[in-house]
Amino acid sequence: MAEDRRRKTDMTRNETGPVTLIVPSHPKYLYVVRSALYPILTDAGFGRKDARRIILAVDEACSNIIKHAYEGDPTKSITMTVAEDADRFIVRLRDYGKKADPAKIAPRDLANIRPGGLGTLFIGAAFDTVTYDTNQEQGTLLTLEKKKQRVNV
Amino acid sequence: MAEDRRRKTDMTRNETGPVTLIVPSHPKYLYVVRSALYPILTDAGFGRKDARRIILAVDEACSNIIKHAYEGDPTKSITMTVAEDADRFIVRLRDYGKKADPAKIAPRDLANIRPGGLGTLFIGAAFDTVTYDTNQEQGTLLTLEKKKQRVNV
Amino acid sequence: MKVEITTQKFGAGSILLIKGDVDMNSSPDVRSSLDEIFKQGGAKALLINLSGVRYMDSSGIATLVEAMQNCMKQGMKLRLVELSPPVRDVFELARLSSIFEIFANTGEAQAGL
Amino acid sequence: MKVEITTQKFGAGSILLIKGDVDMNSSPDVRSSLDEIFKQGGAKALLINLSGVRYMDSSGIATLVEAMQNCMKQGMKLRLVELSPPVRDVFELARLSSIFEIFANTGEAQAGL
Ligand SMILES: Nc1ncnc2c1ncn2[C@@H]1O[C@H](COP(=O)(O)OP(=O)(O)O)[C@@H](O)[C@H]1O
Ligand SMILES: Nc1ncnc2c1ncn2[C@@H]1O[C@H](COP(=O)(O)OP(=O)(O)O)[C@@H](O)[C@H]1O
Repeated sequence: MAEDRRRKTDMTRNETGPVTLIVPSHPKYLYVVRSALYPILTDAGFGRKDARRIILAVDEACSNIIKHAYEGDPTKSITMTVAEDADRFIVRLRDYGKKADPAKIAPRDLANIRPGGLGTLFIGAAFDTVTYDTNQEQGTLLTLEKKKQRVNV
Repeated sequence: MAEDRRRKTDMTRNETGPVTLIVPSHPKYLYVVRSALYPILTDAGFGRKDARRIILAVDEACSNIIKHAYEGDPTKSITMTVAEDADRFIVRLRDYGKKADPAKIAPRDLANIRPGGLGTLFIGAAFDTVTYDTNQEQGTLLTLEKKKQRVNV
Repeated sequence: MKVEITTQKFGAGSILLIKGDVDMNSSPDVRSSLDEIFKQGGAKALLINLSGVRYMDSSGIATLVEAMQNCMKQGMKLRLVELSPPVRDVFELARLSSIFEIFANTGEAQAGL
Repeated sequence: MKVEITTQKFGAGSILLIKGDVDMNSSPDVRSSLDEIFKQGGAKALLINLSGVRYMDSSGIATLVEAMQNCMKQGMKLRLVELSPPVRDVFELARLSSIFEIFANTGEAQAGL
């Protein structure tokens, strides 16, 4: 066992993305959203914990669309677009339901132990910028951005 | 330990699908395709082995699009649509590259041990019907269909 | 992702064993299993073993907070057992780690009940 | 999915340990690790341990078939070690199970070399 060499697949990072996933607004597709995100996140260089938190945040944002924008109607659709540029990792969620009222969207008071209100907290914990764009003809475009850690290799 | 009861999440099967995934034509996204497919297949009721073979077949069909339709250009895109009805599980792969020549697409002779030619064999092993539709304005629409095993519950 | 829920009895009450992702799709199933336990009543403690849970979102957390409130009403102890690192992380994000009684394994959670 | 490849030497030759999915994206890395081994030459055997491979597509199979052809040219023995059930299934689909020498573990694969 003289030689022990470890190689990592060297992938020329190309910025061709984005990846788009369209799922029905039924909670059973949250698992599909999470599963599709994981390899994109590891490929983007996120560690396990960051990847988990981003997945949790996107899951919560999709749950909110199902609950609030579509009021539980499972027959509508959610479009997720995942893109990256040199500095940021960007997830966009597009729905065609009741427009979000950004003024009403706020994390709960943590001192108040009650069920609910955690979703927006988790979204804010994972992403640096959270933007609800209601200037669409129909529905809302939610943009979630996370700055990339600059690692000089 | 008097009582040991096992419950399975009971999901009202709704046929709202389909799920659509659009990825760039770079082989690194094959992992995203596989990851997104897995939960859809288990939810559709496929066992582990069937799920694995379907994932392998779709991966091979995407690899063929990258190699043959796009001739290795990683900046194009592949659109996968997954749908089911009562009898069939259907995966559609749409590319906008060089049209496939269905006459030339054939599994290799198994007696001839050489690399290559296995992709179409794996596609045929997983799906009951494989249709290359080249009557599109651009590119090819590949439709892969698998009959569902009828289980009477 | 289907969640598998097993209910077992022990001297002081019930153990709920959850396997799978607890999200908006599966937490209603967790809630209905809990409801059955609360309907029976009369127990001293409820243990929820989360060793098989690799993912939990706010709907899962909400279900556990509700369970805590129901336990308090019935004078039952609620103990969470064997949180995986991802679930532990969600509890920390929600600042709920100190609100629940959390044990490393079922043996320790049963001690002194 | 990144693939991790480790090369080790033993008395009769080299052991290649592959971890991760071997698909069209990662098989070029497997191929270049193999090429380095063939470039060195002079060994009696090459063991490829696939215990860490949970997924392999036709590009991975093609890479192994090429390795077999290169081994034959160099008069080296090629032995595949510890195939996981999914990889075993792909070999069966490709009717290649009988063409490769497959061993349950490294110890057995090293015996008699
Ligand atoms: N996509 C959305 N559309 C409309 N309202 C939303 C949306 N997302 C969140 N909200 C509002 O923000 C509140 C807080 O959301 P959240 O923290 O996820 O907790 P919960 O959904 O459990 O109430 C919600 O109760 C709702 O009023
Ligand atoms: N999407 C496609 N477009 C054009 N030609 C294709 C396509 N898929 C397969 N083919 C043809 O079918 C042949 C067999 O394909 P396959 O069994 O996957 O093996 P390989 O791609 O390794 O040659 C290919 O060599 C190619 O000529």
